[in-house]
Amino acid sequence: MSVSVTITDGPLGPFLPPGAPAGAGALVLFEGIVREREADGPIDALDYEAYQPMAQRMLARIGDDLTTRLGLLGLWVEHSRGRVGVGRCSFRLVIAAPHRKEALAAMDEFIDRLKQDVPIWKVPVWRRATVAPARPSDRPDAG
Amino acid sequence: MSVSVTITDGPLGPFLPPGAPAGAGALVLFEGIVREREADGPIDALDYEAYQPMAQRMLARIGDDLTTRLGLLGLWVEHSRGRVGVGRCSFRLVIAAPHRKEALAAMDEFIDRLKQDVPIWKVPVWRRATVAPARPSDRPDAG
Amino acid sequence: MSVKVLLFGAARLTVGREHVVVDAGQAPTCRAVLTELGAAYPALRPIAGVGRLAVNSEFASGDQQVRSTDEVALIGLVSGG
Amino acid sequence: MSVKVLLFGAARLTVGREHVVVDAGQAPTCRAVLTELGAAYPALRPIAGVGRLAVNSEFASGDQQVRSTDEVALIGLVSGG
Repeated sequence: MSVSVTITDGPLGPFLPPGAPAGAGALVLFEGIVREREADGPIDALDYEAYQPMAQRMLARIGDDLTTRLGLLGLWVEHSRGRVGVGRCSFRLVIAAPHRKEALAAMDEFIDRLKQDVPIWKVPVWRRATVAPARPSDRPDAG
Repeated sequence: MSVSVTITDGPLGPFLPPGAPAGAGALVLFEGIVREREADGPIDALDYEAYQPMAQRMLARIGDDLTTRLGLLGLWVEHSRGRVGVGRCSFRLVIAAPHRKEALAAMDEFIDRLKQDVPIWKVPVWRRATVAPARPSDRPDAG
Repeated sequence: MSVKVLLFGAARLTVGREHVVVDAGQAPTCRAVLTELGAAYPALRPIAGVGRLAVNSEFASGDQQVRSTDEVALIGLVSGG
Repeated sequence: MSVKVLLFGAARLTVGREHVVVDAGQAPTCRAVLTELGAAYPALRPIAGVGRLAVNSEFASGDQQVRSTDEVALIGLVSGG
């Protein structure tokens, strides 16, 4: 049983599969990817602010709690801090467990608790306004 | 939107992350790993039999159905055929979707339907009996 | 009509063969094939009792008629994953 | 007593500062600090209204007293993931 928590500056690197611990029958992975829209409009990136060391400690506490309660065999979590562009990964959770059922339950509960209790905030970087196309009447050849 | 189905001889190779499709906010992965016990005792491996091409077709049909119904952006599934040793991966499902909710719902339903309707069977390869230790009375120096 | 039925998994292990041939009468339905399978191979009764045949790689209802050119497989309970 | 309150996310953006200092009276509780935050910075009221302060990196109840050596942060609603 192991719980690993990493806060990384910028987007997360590629997933490096942990070796499946002895007794594992299920390995699940979740990656959160920055989408090109937030509620209020298109964005270029998200800036993540983390209140440290509380964020790290809360992530570890949730991981420890789920590991003990559900009998997980390994839990690895990574979260970005700072700017993460559209299409890049900002959050990754990997869980190994004896069976699918507890692995998926743990994943669902972990993400719910992350979004409820872990002091990390995203701040949208709104998409830079593209230069408005010139109106026809502005064109030299439009008169 | 893409659905990819692969039946592989022997254990699956390492996970090669697909590029997240445009618009994806969540990428989830499930790996099934052969455990060292089946209900009736310890095993060395599982032999998977697949009725082809029905197995491949059913996997693709489930993937297509979920993709359409839940608006998935990509679904990749791999399943082993033949012998897979303890600790090795026999099944992998990767789903990309706009949000976590539909990605996890699709993963859960896909695996339920796999276990219900896809003509693939596992046959345990029971652990070879280890040589029983000699009884003390058999030892030359025990008399 | 003789019907060749493909076996897999526990069914194949139980019978020790990759297929069996049963005579399920004239123009048999899938239901008749399953019944005859259980009669000819009592060890297959629990699996045949699940009631799932595939005909030409599609699940077939009990009423579906089996033709002599069809590929028939006993599916029973599967256990992939 | 002056209490320095760290700000993050929308709270930081709204006020344009990484922390603010409020005077919440003698031996203030967390509840008093939140009330004073909303009074001094009306733009923070929706966030302070969520009622979550962290004291020394742990969530604190409304009744918890804030000491002059404590590190206090306004958590409000988080949005990681």
